[in-house]
Amino acid sequence: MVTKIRLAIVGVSALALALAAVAVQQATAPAPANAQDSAAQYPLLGVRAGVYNDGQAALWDLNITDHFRYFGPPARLRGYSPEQPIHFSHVIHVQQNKMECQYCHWSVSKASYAAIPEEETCMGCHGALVQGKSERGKKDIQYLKDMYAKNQPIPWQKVHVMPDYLKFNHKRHVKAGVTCQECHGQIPEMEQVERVSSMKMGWCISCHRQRGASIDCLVCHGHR
Amino acid sequence: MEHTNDSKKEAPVTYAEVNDTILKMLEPPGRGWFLLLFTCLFFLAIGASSWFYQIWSGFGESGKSHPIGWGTYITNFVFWVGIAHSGTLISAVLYLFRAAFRQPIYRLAEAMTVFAVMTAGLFPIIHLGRPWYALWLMPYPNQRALWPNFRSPLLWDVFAVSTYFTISATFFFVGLIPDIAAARDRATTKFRKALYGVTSLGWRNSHAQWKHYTAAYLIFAAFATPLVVSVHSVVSWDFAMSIVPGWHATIFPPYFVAGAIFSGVAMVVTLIIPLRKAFSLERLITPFHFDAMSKLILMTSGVVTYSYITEFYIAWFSNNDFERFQFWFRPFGEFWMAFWGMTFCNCIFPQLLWIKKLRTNIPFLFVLSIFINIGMWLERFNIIFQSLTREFIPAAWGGYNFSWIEVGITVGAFGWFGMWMTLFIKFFPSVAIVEIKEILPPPVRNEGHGHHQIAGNAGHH
Amino acid sequence: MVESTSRAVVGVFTFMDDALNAVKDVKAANFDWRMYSPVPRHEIEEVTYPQKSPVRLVSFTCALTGCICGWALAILCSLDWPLRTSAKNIASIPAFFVPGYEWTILFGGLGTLGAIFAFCKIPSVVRTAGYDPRFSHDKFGVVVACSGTQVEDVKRRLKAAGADEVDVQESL
Amino acid sequence: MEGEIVQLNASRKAAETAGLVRISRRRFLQGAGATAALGATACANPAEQKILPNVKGIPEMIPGVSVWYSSTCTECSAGCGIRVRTREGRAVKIEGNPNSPVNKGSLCALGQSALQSLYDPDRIRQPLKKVRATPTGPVFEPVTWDEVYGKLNDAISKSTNKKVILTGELQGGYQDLCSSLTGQLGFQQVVWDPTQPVAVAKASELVYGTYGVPTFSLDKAQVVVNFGADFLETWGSPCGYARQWADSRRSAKPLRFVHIEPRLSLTGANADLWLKPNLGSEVRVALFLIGQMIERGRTKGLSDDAKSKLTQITKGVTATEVEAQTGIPKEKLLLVAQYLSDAKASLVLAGGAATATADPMPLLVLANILNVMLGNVGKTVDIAAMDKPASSPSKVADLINDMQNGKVDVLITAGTNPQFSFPDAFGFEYALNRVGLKGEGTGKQAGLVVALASQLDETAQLADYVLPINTSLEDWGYVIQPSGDISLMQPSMREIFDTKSLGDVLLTIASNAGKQLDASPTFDAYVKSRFLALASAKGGDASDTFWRSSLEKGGLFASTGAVASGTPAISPAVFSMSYGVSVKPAHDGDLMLYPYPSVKAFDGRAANRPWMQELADPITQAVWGAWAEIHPDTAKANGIAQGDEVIVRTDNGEVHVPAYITEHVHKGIVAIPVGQGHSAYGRYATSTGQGGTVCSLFPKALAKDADSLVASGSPVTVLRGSGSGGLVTVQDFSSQEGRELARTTLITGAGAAHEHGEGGHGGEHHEPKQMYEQREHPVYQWGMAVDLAACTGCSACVVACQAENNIPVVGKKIVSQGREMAWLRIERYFDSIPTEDGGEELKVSFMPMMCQHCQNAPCEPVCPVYATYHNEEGMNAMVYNRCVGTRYCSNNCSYKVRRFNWFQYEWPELLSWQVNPDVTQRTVGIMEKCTFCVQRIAEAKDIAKDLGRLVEDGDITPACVQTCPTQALTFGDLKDPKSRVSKLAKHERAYKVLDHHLNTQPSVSYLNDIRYKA
Repeated sequence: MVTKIRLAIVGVSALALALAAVAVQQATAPAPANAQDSAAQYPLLGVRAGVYNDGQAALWDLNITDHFRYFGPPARLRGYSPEQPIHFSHVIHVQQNKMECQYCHWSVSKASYAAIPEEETCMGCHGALVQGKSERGKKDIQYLKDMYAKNQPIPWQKVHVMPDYLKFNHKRHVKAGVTCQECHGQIPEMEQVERVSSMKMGWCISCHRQRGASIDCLVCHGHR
Repeated sequence: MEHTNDSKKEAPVTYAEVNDTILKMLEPPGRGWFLLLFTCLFFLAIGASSWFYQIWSGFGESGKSHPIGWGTYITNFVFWVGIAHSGTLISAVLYLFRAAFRQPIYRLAEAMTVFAVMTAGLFPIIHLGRPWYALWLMPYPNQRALWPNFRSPLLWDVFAVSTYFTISATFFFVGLIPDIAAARDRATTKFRKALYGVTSLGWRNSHAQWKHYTAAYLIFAAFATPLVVSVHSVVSWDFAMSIVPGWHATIFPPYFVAGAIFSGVAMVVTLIIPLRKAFSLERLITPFHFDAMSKLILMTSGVVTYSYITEFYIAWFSNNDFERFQFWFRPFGEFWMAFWGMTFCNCIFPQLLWIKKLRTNIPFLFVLSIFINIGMWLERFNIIFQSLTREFIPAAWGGYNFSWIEVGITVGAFGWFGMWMTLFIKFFPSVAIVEIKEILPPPVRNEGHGHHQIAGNAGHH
Repeated sequence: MVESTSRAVVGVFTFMDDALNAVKDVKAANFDWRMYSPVPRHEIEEVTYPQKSPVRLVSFTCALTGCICGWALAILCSLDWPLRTSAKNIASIPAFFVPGYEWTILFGGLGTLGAIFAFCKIPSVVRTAGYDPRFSHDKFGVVVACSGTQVEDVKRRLKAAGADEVDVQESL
Repeated sequence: MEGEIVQLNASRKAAETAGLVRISRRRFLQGAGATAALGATACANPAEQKILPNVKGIPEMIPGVSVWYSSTCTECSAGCGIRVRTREGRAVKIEGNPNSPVNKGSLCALGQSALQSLYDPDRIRQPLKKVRATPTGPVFEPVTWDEVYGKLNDAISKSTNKKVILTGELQGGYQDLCSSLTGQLGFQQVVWDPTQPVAVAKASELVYGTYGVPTFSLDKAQVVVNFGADFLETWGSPCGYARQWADSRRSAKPLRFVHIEPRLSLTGANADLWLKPNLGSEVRVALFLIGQMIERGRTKGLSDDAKSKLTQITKGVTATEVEAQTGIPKEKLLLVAQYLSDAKASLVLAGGAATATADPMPLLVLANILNVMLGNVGKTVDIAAMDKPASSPSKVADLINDMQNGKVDVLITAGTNPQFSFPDAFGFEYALNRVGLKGEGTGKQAGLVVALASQLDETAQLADYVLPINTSLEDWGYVIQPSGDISLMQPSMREIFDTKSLGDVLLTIASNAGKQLDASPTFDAYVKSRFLALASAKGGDASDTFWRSSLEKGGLFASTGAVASGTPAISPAVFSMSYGVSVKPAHDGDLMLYPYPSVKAFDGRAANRPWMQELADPITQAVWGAWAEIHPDTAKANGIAQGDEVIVRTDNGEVHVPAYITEHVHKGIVAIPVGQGHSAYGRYATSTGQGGTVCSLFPKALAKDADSLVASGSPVTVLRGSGSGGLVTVQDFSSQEGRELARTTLITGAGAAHEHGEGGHGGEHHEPKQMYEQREHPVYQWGMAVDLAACTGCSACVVACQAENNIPVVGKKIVSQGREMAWLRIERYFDSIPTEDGGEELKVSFMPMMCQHCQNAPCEPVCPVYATYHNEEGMNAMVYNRCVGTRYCSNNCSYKVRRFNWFQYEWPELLSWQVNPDVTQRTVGIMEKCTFCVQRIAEAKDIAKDLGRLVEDGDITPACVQTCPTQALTFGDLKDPKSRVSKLAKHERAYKVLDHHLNTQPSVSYLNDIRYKA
């Protein structure tokens, strides 16, 4: 009995001392000159070992409020793929017809927003030339033409819905060489666009840390 | 020890008598008890609905404003934490000091501690602008990779109050185990048998159990004693660590601890007088105990008064305009009533305890204890509210919009606390059976030998 | 400790010194015994458990662990995402005193609780042989485990020590 | 609580997920798609959002990038150039146009609030026809434009009597069109604009020889003596004059400023010496000064004849006598005379409420004569560049007379609100209801009243038909400045509703009647052709490129800013005027009315703009509604306490307002700001709780010799009303308590000898020993400097901040609880400063107070969740979504600049369109504060990064800095020793508030105010 207790005491003490050693080492290590440098120091204890790469909460993540909030509205979740007013197929446009992303989403490199193209852009091809092969395609193109004639915008469903307090700048990411696929997934293979990344904070941060981008809060939470 | 002998005339003399007297309190409740319970529940309902309304409508339903960010809720928080202090003080500190008067009152004081911390702990959450994010104050791993700020006194509060609650609840429960076992062994109804059977954890009073138990109990007392001092010091740092004139003071930790003991003992008196009456505990809780508590009140009142005077002295001596203005403002400014109310209740009124007769005058003590409770509430209100109304920039001076929601939540807190107290006194022994038995001479055949042993052994070891 | 075929002899005492005498007696006779008392008393401990309780060691270890964990938590969390507040250091040693201090007590306290549970073997759902409700009231009890052949001997010893009554129970 | 933006009791979680309650900023709106988009917000899933792309590409429009349109502000007659920032087709902010020589990029509070006129939730959305009148107001129903045009055409063609168009002061294009209308259709134009200084213009005619308000150059004067002209707030060209004033005050030789007015106005608060004469006795001061100037030989500008006549008039005007008449000590009078005679260049101004009396001309004339004799004409007074107000109360009075007598068949009102701003005593409403009456007694109404208005104001409510016209931000136009510059107006967004340009309406009315006002078919074409025609005379060409570049610049700005010389021609009538005290109370102790326009409501046009209602009046610090400034003696005599409701009554009417008791009004007057107490005009204007308009107190009279109303000087009685008047002020304590927050440098003589005032510490740079290693800033360290010598307290920055940062307006009740949300406030302190002769003078300090971004910020370490922390650019960062709302930071903020969201505040529809998409809208329960406009910093850094360089000095201007009329605020990088802000931080007047007490190390430096020792 007593030996067991002694063993336990020795074990716990050893663990505590190890922790203490890490703490002392960390405390005495020079503080990073700026936040960017801290990426190298990370992770210390693998505290995020249980967080999946895409930042979706691990089971042991006790963030109850997040669970409530993010497992509530599906529009905030990975896998959200709303039905669009037009069955726009990126497979046909991008994969088969080899269109560049920025042909339609031209503002990604110019502005914080990655705009949905104007109907005028669609009409460039679909106005006179391409009228669709399938029944559904024909119907959709007719719908586009009708809306264009009525001077009305097409009510696209937003796939990547972000909260208001997050100000994401597409331009800076595109100019920094982040490809569209890194966040949006293999869009060219999608018949209907789906949110493939959780796009939660941990997901953003892990990439920022990896690339040595700023992790100053205001970079994302101050402004666009 | 002489006192013990004096009071022996009235006090129960055998183990069986002690057991019977105390367990009698657990007999099926009467109408009065139900009335009390429902009153508490009613108050609690008022508080709960007030809080829900506040969340639903917006935090503006409380009376805070710019620049008074803290008000009644933090006052209540500090008040209840203060109340919570005397329990552990009486059970742990007085235990270590072998104070003779602690045994009959400590269980109640401990219960009061645990329930008061449970009450106090609600207020930091109630006072949050977004209480649904209260969890963010906890250092738990999360996908955001964010931790709380360990430099913030509010985070220290999280540590201090949660530790205090855990340890005092544990201490309280450990103390209860043998008593529950005693109750279990006398229980008659099925429900009580089951309740005590489970909560006594199968305690059997065996010699090995007693050995480890008494050793652990002493260690608990040793842990709880620095904890008592630390918790209210940490609470006082919520204020002392800031730069607000009237808050930024090094005297705050001892001042707050003394105030906490002061208010806590007063609250014990407030609770124990009706209890003593209702359950006819006059034989257990005697004038001797009241006399001792009165002396404690008198002493802490002195410390608190001294602290008040020191605050004023330092404000003058520091030659700091802002401090001086603040301490001129408190007694002579717009809210002078709160200051003078506090001074009367905490400094002047308790001085009557110098009169020996009043120290054992139960009605007087009851009234005095109520006044002290009010006075200590006002003290916290003065510190928090008055300091915030007059800070550095005169253009940003302001006032308070006292609201009914705050009153409701404050009342609700008393309901919450009262509910637990009421339930407790009917379901668990609110006077420590084993410890009372301990101070009795054990039944021995060989009197001389036994008595000699008792004289040196009021406590363990 | 006691064979399954064994009996438990329970002596109920009114007087503490009688019970202690009985303990001394059965102890000397190398019986497996246990004493119940309504209160813990110094005199009982001297006879029944003169060694020191190991609870203190557990408490100390846990407290030390808590102290280190508290400091480590504060320091490591602060360094994990270093955010400046005011001009204070990222690892602000004076400020981290509080988590260190509180966790010392918290871990120490919980460790002590654990120690009580472990050493006192609670929570326990097993019926304890020889336990009598009176032992939490005002009586002292001495339970002696013995084989069937020894029952009479034990009964005699307990009675001799001054037991009010002596029961024999089937097994422990 | 109608009329207030109150908390929305919706689920806050839903609110936070943005999209349910809010109009999403991320939706790409097209003007045409706007209404459709609004309909689409009601999704079942709170997190679902829609994206509405443009139908057609707009070349200049990139989603997420601001497009700026230059235009001209039409809020007052100054004609400041503006730039309107639009995002995705919505106007979101108005700023001053740096190209405009009038305001040089700055803009006052009123000008910025024009955005809330565009997004007025109570705007008229389609043409309306009055169907019946009810006791609670008339009932209108929508009709078509054609129906109203038809009715109007009918009425015009059938009209046998007068046809009148009653307009406000119309700017360039509209006025020219209106003139054509009157010429071709036989309309008579009557102009009514209560803000026009018509008496000043008249006095110019008498002394300078031309009708009009001259242009003044304060920066060229050494001494300015001002009789009540509030040139720093509402009078003349406030932005321009404030800039001139501040430029001089900051220079090596600051101008000395003496203000003479019975009430402490904002302008008076900025004076070195404020003298408080009896109302109506100012003329005696002016006369005394003329006598003194003659005595001291300062008569160079006068002819001998004029000089001798003036000598005659001033004979016997002694200091003692004037002291008795005016109540101003004779030492002070002599001091002012001394200042004037010593100055090489000076300026004497008169105007404002002090000259709105029954006999304003003598004072105005004498002020002009002082300018003439001191040789200021051609130096500080430009009589070649005149602003010629067309407003004419006498013509309005005639019109009322004509209408009453049934002589008017058709009345069109446009851009004016006489029912509110013309004295009730004249009976405008009664008269208007008799338009078209064919003789007495028939009761048959054949006439037609059409109101062209954007808001359903009091006048529009009287009309038979209301035609909604565009606000200035949706409209074309041009404004011709007195200097000859032409400022252009262009729409910054498409019409939100079925509204039309006033110009187009006039063109259509004419074409329906078979006339052609202009060759251009539409108003935009008209503006273009007119502008090119006018520009060609000034060296412009007629090319499209020139037109486009002018539009981009905001107009054609060619003036040099030099003061043209002019020869005054003093009319002989001047010498036969009576220069006695113009108005006098009948008995000693009687009270006189003193109405004045405030920076908050102006003449009443800003009353339905929540920003302006919630803006704290710089002097009284009151919000929402008006008040009556009463001297403590008056209050005592009538048993009135601060905030009590008082009834101010004249023979003509009464108003119910809260009392504001202050020593800073003359004992004999009751000062009330005009512009509040609307009975119509919108939810905010009508909910201030004031009973009655100030104009209802005016007598039915016109001023002697001048075509102006009698506003000031009417005898009034003040009674205590019942209960509380609902006075809400945001600052209840006016003394600094000797805490040296706003500091002053006292100077003597001509600015040579500097002497530190009460501040004392100005220029002292103490470097206290730091306990902690100070933070290093790798690239930038943002900081700000506030020059108190330049700050006039005009509060333009407050509104700019409110507009830029989506700061909610919370309403009167919530402000009364001390929960206003403004991140930037103007603290106002009343202190005293010593005078040369050992006495004391009032010193009013204005101190813009925003987050100081302290390096040792007390707020940061106390936050348990890092919602506020210090970032690498030296900023005190606030992360809204991390905040749990402990409010500890606010408690610990020594400057009290943090604001808590006590409720969920939402803008009602349409006002919600003004939100800045770059700034997070805060939800309930979180703290917010000044961010140094972090979104602008980010934008500048973003642009700089694209250009491959670092941010340079001047790239970033936070909203407050950008709009400040006096450039009192400077922002920049403190790490760059060459930046303006670094230099100012090391200025000898620089200090940091409370730093020497608390070592908070703010990033904001203040520069001592400068005052001449009187």
